[in-house]
Amino acid sequence: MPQIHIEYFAILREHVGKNAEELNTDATTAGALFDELDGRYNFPRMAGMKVAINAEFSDWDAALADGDSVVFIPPVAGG
Amino acid sequence: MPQIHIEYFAILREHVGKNAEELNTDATTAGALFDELDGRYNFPRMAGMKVAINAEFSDWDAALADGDSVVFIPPVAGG
Amino acid sequence: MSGFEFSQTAPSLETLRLRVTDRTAGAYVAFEGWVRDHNEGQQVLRLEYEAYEELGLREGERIIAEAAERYGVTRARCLHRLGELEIGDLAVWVGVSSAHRDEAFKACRYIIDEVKHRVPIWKKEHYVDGDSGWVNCERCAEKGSGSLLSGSGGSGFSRDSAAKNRG
Amino acid sequence: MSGFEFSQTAPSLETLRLRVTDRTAGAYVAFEGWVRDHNEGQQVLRLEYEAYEELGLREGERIIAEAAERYGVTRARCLHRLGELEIGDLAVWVGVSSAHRDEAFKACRYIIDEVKHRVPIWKKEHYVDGDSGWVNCERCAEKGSGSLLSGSGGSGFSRDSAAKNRG
Repeated sequence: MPQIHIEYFAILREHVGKNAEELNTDATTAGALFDELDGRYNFPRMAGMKVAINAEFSDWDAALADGDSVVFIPPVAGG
Repeated sequence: MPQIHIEYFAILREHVGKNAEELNTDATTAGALFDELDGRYNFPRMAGMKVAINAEFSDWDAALADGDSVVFIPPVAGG
Repeated sequence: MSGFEFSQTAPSLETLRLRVTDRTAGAYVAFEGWVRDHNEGQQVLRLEYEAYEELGLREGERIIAEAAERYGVTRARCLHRLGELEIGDLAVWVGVSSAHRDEAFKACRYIIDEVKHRVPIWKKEHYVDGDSGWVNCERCAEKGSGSLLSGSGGSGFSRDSAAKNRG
Repeated sequence: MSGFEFSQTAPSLETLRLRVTDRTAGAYVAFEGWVRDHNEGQQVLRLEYEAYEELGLREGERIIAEAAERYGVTRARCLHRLGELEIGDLAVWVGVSSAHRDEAFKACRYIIDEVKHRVPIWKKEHYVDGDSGWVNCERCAEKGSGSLLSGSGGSGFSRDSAAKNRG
């Protein structure tokens, strides 16, 4: 199974209780990976979540490859 | 004849060669006073000149009274 | 030269300003976001900023480049604080210089608007009453399961809300 | 408290900024006008500002008050330099603080636009080629009799142009 590196920030980091993890997964898209992890962690509900793959914003249906780094991005609040 | 105090700034001050003067005049409006002084000094040509009486912007046909202070205001260029 | 940066410490405003000065520039517009003592009806005590820095720097640089291209400004920069901030502290600074003022105002506004929407920065507010919350995330959570950090599923986003952002 | 002031000397930007800080303000927008090295195709060496200060202060205060009322900002101030300035010097500064950024941007823009149009300040530019001229006055004069300081009458403004401003 492909191995994916996942980093957590802000509300997700606090909820999951860690900054990052490695996951061997059958999920073939970012959205499927999210659903898998949501099943495990029961993420807090929020609208407007985005996702980045290898430090670039990405679509939820973008394909994942072995070694990819994925970050789920809760609604931002800079400034 | 009413005595009017006139102050000159910027291009008019340089043209007239003084900061201020007292003038006894029959001019009854700011516009008439300007024309009288233009006849004497031949002011440089410019559009958009304004006038202030007693440190407030005024109409050119505003009446003058003895002791008034008048300033002709060339186009401004602050900033 | 980097146009966008994060800083864990309070920057020198004079140093920031000097980075956008230029002999050909006649106008300078700066925006500063300050930590204010209230937000959405709550009394704020202090706050924390956290960023996904690698993506944040890339996105910040893109925003600066977009502003420079759209408005033809001379120089433009942005700095965003990270870490713990108190009331009155500078949270974000944008500085733009240009030949004339119209483009400096527009570019400065563009940069701060885009930074707030696009750069992955999160703000956790700590309130006078002892409560705290992640701005934007909290409001969304309230509409869902009611519990900020333990959505009970069903009414929240996961599949549905995530789907909104796909494509 | 005075919101508009003239200064014969270079001000401290930090002092100016501190005058508009406020715990309730989350946004700060500043505009600075700098002496740039060119204007209308001429290489500028230095310049002088002169003001009709009594009227200028009144008009400046009115502009600040208008901006505060229109946009509901927290604090707003403006300082304009007078006297001799070199390239890069600060000519005018506007600082506005408010709860949110939209009103701070709008009020800051309003103040500088109105100051430039309404406050009786004049600028004399000294050029690299040795020439000099009063900005705006010079351009108008060129359209008239052709000589900057000795309009020969007839084609210039006096009665006609003055009439435009009546009423």
